[in-house]
Amino acid sequence: MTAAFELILCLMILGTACVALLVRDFLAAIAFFVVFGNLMGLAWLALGAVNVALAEIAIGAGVTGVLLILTRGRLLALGEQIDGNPLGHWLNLGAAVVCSAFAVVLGAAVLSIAPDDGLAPVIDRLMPRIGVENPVTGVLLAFRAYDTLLESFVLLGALVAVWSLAPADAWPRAPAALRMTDPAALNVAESFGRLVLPIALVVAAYLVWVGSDRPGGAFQGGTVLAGGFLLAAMGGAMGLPRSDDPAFRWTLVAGPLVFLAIGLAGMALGRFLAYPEGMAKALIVTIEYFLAFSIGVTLALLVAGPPVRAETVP
Amino acid sequence: MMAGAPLFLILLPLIPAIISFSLPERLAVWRNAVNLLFALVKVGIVADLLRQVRGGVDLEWRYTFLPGHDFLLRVDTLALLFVSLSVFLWLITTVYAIAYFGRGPNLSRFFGFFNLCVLSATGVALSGTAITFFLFYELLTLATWPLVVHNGDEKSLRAGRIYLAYTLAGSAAFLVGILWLKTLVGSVEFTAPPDLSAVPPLTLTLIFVLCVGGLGVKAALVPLHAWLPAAMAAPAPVSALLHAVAVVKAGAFGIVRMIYDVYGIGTVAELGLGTPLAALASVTILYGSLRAVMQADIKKRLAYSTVSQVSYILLGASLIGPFAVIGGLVHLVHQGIMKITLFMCAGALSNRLGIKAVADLDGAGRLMPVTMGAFTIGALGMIGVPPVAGFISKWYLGIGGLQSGAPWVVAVMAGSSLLNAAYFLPMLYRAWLLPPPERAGFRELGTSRDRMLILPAVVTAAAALAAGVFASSAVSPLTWAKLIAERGYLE
Amino acid sequence: MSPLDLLVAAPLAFMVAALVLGQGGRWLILAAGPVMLGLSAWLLALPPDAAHLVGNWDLPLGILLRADGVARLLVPATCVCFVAVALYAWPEFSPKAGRETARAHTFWPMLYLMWGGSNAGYLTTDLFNLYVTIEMVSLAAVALAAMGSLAAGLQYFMIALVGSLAYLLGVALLAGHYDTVDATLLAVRARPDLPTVLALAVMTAGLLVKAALFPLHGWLPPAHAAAPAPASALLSAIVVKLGFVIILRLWFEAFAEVVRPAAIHLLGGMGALAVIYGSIQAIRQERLKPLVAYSTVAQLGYLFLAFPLIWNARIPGEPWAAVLVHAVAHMLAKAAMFLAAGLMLKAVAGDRISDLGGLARAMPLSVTAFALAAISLMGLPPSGGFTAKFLLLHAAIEQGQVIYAGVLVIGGLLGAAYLFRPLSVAFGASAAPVVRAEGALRVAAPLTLAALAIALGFAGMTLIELSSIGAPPAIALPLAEEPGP
Amino acid sequence: MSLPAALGHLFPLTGAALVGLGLFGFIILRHPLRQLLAVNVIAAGIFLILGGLGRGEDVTDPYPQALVITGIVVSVALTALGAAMITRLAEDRCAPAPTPEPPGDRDA
Repeated sequence: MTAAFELILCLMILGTACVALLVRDFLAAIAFFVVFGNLMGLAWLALGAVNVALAEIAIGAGVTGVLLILTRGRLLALGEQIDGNPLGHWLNLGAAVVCSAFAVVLGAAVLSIAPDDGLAPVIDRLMPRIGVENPVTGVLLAFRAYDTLLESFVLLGALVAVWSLAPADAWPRAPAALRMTDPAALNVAESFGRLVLPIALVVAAYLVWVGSDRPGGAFQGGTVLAGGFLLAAMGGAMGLPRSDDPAFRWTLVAGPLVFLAIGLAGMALGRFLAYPEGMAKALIVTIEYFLAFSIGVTLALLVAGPPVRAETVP
Repeated sequence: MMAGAPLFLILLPLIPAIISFSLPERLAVWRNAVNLLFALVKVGIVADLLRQVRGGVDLEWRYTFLPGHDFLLRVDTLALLFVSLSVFLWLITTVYAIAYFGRGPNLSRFFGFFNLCVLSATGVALSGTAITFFLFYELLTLATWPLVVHNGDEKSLRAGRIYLAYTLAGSAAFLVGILWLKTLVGSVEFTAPPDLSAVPPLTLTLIFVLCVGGLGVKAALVPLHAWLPAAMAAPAPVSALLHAVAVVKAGAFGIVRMIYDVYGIGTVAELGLGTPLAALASVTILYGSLRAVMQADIKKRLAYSTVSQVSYILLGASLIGPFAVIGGLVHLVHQGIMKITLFMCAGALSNRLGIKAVADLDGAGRLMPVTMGAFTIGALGMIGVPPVAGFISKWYLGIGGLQSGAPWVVAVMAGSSLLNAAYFLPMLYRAWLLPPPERAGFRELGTSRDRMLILPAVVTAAAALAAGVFASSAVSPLTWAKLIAERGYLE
Repeated sequence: MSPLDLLVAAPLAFMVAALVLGQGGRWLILAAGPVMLGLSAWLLALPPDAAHLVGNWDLPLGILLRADGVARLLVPATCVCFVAVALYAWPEFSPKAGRETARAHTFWPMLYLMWGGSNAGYLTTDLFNLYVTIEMVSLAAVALAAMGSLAAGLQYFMIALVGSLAYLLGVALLAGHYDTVDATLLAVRARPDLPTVLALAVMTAGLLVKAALFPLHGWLPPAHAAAPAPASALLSAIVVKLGFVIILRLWFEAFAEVVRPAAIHLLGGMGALAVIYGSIQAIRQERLKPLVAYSTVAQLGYLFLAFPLIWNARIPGEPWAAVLVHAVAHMLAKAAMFLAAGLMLKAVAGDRISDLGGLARAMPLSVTAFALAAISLMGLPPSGGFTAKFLLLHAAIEQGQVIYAGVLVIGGLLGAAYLFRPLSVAFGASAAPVVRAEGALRVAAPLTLAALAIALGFAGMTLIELSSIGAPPAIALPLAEEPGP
Repeated sequence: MSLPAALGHLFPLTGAALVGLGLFGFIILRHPLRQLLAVNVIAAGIFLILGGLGRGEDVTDPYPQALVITGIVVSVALTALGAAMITRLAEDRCAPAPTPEPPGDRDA
């Protein structure tokens, strides 16, 4: 990859971000935001961070994009205006000056830090002890597994928080159906959804499996799974679960729970979240599978939103 | 007795307080019994302590509550003067309050806080360091506030607000003063006065102003006195308490401690702080009396009288001479006994006859001769008529003024006595010499509750008389004040 | 085995259990209470240097957990608050008429998430790990705030989001600069250069928003006033403290060598303004819960006002202890006050202060809890609040910091002005009929919390000793009179 | 892969610009959903700084990469919560619930 390519990529990232923020029509804004996310993915590829690229494209662009589109649809149906406000107000000018100044200072700070591979040598030395090859997975699930454990609870907590918004009389119904209303579109989506879900399952499983040695992992796999679920739900191939369905609740908590249990088991053998010699890889893969599945379901449900009163809400 | 005795003495009222708070109103008999019992027990303990301390026993209890800040309780002669006044008058007031309220609302709460006041007042008396004193001084504010607002009407609530505004601001100033002093000279203990020689005089003066100003709020020094007349909205037993013992005395007591046990007579004289304070006290004495003359309401009149009388103590303390000190200290007790008599009588008058204003007093002596008899003794004492206790105080103060080279004090005494006469004598005249309005079938001592209501005033009036007549006996307040002066201040 | 992990793992396990159990989730507090109190006691009993690496992975890569004085004071206090609030919340967040409701179900997992998150935050030294814990706490806090007013909740959410990102930006700069985000390592490595100073500035700004320091407090009163009483209690008592603790760690441990006096006085000045502004706003409120909420704005000011006092102190240990004691006392007292206010408002017809007439007679225990909490908040003796303000005032006078000393004194008086107002009305007589709404268990919660806030006033020496455990070197050793490089 | 020295900072600098841009958007935009989008831009900028500064001569430091992945997941979780709140608020605003939710703690 050449320097010129990187330069153009960065300019495009900035350009799409600009448009996504400032364009009047919100649908266009979302479209540019998705493009922006994909360009960010390219940037991560250029940085040699394939793991992040996968996560950025799947989550940053994909899931967030779907979420924004869905929310826009719901808001429009409720008669809410989401268009941007006109530029040119003198306050905006002031904001522009302040933000540019901040960006300049930040840029100066960034410039004074020399990019280097930092802890990469340290991590390289440690990798043999856990038996996996992908250093990012190593960091996520071994060296800083504690972060990841807490983060899986953040995700779970976010879903609970979304549920807490349910109207008093809507609990414990399912979230608003994602089925498309246009019959023709529904037809396409239905067959597409039926096709996509199994593929998504396979891809997710594969991503998690390779994740231990090559780029991939629980988050990327989980996101693919979530995408599959969402498409299937849009096509009407599957309904959304009621929030008091016990099996569904177990699905949600399985990942964090297994992670926590393995962490506590490590404590019995010595230290919280310590993996016994030789079992590290097996445990990491186990955690990743459960985590990927729970993340997939959680992300899909997060996008779907809180339970609603009646089935007819857009 | 063990070293924990001071702590025990202070914490003792917690028991009746907790019992009072938790007993429902319908168990009033039990509550009253518990309160009386503990008040009696306390009198007994203090009597024993008096005997021991007279024999030269020193009791102290120390606990480091923060680094460099000791919580110190000490029983010394000055402390015991205040403590014995408190416990004696508390017993009296308890009896009176039981009779006064009968079966009114919120009495469990009242007696609960009442006991917390005893706790704080005893703590104020026994404090051995400035910071310990502050702790109890502040607690006293908190414990008296619910008593001030006891009636719950708009007037009481307003009085409560004014009371808090004044006293909390005052204690904040005091706290700043003692902390400032502490950072300069280390721990401020009353028994071991700090070495102030290294501190610049201006700083010392400022700290003195902060502390005395802060304490002066509770002692109702002009111009910090306005809360006291406002607090008249409280029921009579509370007024009796605020005015005779707990609050105003805590302030005066604190100032005495500042002058004699923190700064020391020498430093106060060196800094030239005695004379301004004496002048301020004199202004307060005259101003309070003048305002009292103008009041039509009995309790208001008594309140301004308190403003005036408390400053006698400060005058005595700030003059710095043996007779003046003795006069000031003994007035701490005398004023308490006399003023509580007056308030209890005023309460009885309003409770039994609905008399609130001076103009309504006509013929009250014929209707309630016993009450008015006690009132008369108290009033004569305040004016300084021998042989009532007030005369002794004024006598010593006057001579003290001459001794300390401040002959104007005699003029202040005389002026104040004239004014005292000007506001008390018309009341006595109306009560005894004018005919009463028709009040058919009224009997002063009709029920046992009536007798309970009037008995306390009779006892304190008798005590005021006795303190004057037997001033030279071994157990009189005067003898004790002389002992304090000998042991502490006149070496 | 170590309580350092279990204090985080246990609430998360309870969160999962509460989520799965649904209707029965509220029963879990009966198990969680004893377990967490036991773990807190264990934490207190640990040897002074107790610390360990999660999973045995060494710094700079791994994550260090540590039982320092801050954790030893705040974790148990947090635990007591959570237990009391949970017991109080029990009837409110129960199934209605046999049916599970969204609130009754989600409240309990959110409570445990917040519990685990705040414990994790107090125990870790890793700045990125702190970011995750901040998000755990914020997430739960937003959900709880939204239970009262969705609009206030959304406003809070947006502010909290930007605050988190500002913090994350700082972490990103530090990670790139020093290849570690561990506070103990940064304490050794940090240099006063542009990226470090900028990182500290944006992190502090982000955390100040979360800690609601004036003038970044705007989101707090509406959110805290509108939420249900148990939620308000948690928001005011727990949530804002985490931001403060992290700032404390950054300024006195990780970047003690970077911080300059001007900056520390800026923070102290903002704290002083917060005390005055919050108090005046509280005085102006006509309704009870906004009054209590503005009181939080004022009380948080003291925490930051203390910064210059710690910085300049001859014996920094004392103001350091003071600020921690204040945090703990405010935690207990403010939770007690919100819970008591909840009971009082439930009993009367309205939400205005003037509606409270005669409550001292109708609900003596609730009013007592409110009054005891008020004593600590005003800083009157004997109480934890007094101990804290006393030590701070002492430090301010010792250092000749007249302005800070003045604010401490005036703040206390203003506190009395706004807190005695509802009390005064409650002690007044009222013709309005009063519903008796004191359940023994429910009123026990605020009463216990308030009593503990008072009891702290008797444990000054113990608290100071606790707070000095593992204190940053800048605190443990007296600094020079003139701070500087 | 060897880069001209000035270009070594390219991605982190882009990140810094994105942070400024996102912040500007957050300030000027009125609708919370658009603000949410701006927040996502800021987050992306921060991640780019974090990751870009870990770019070494031949490998990119996996440590910031892992932090970024954690950050991305936290960010999407929060975005979803924000979107849900915005939707619910709009619902309440345009069609008040048939049984209005009792305020605060008086629903027992």
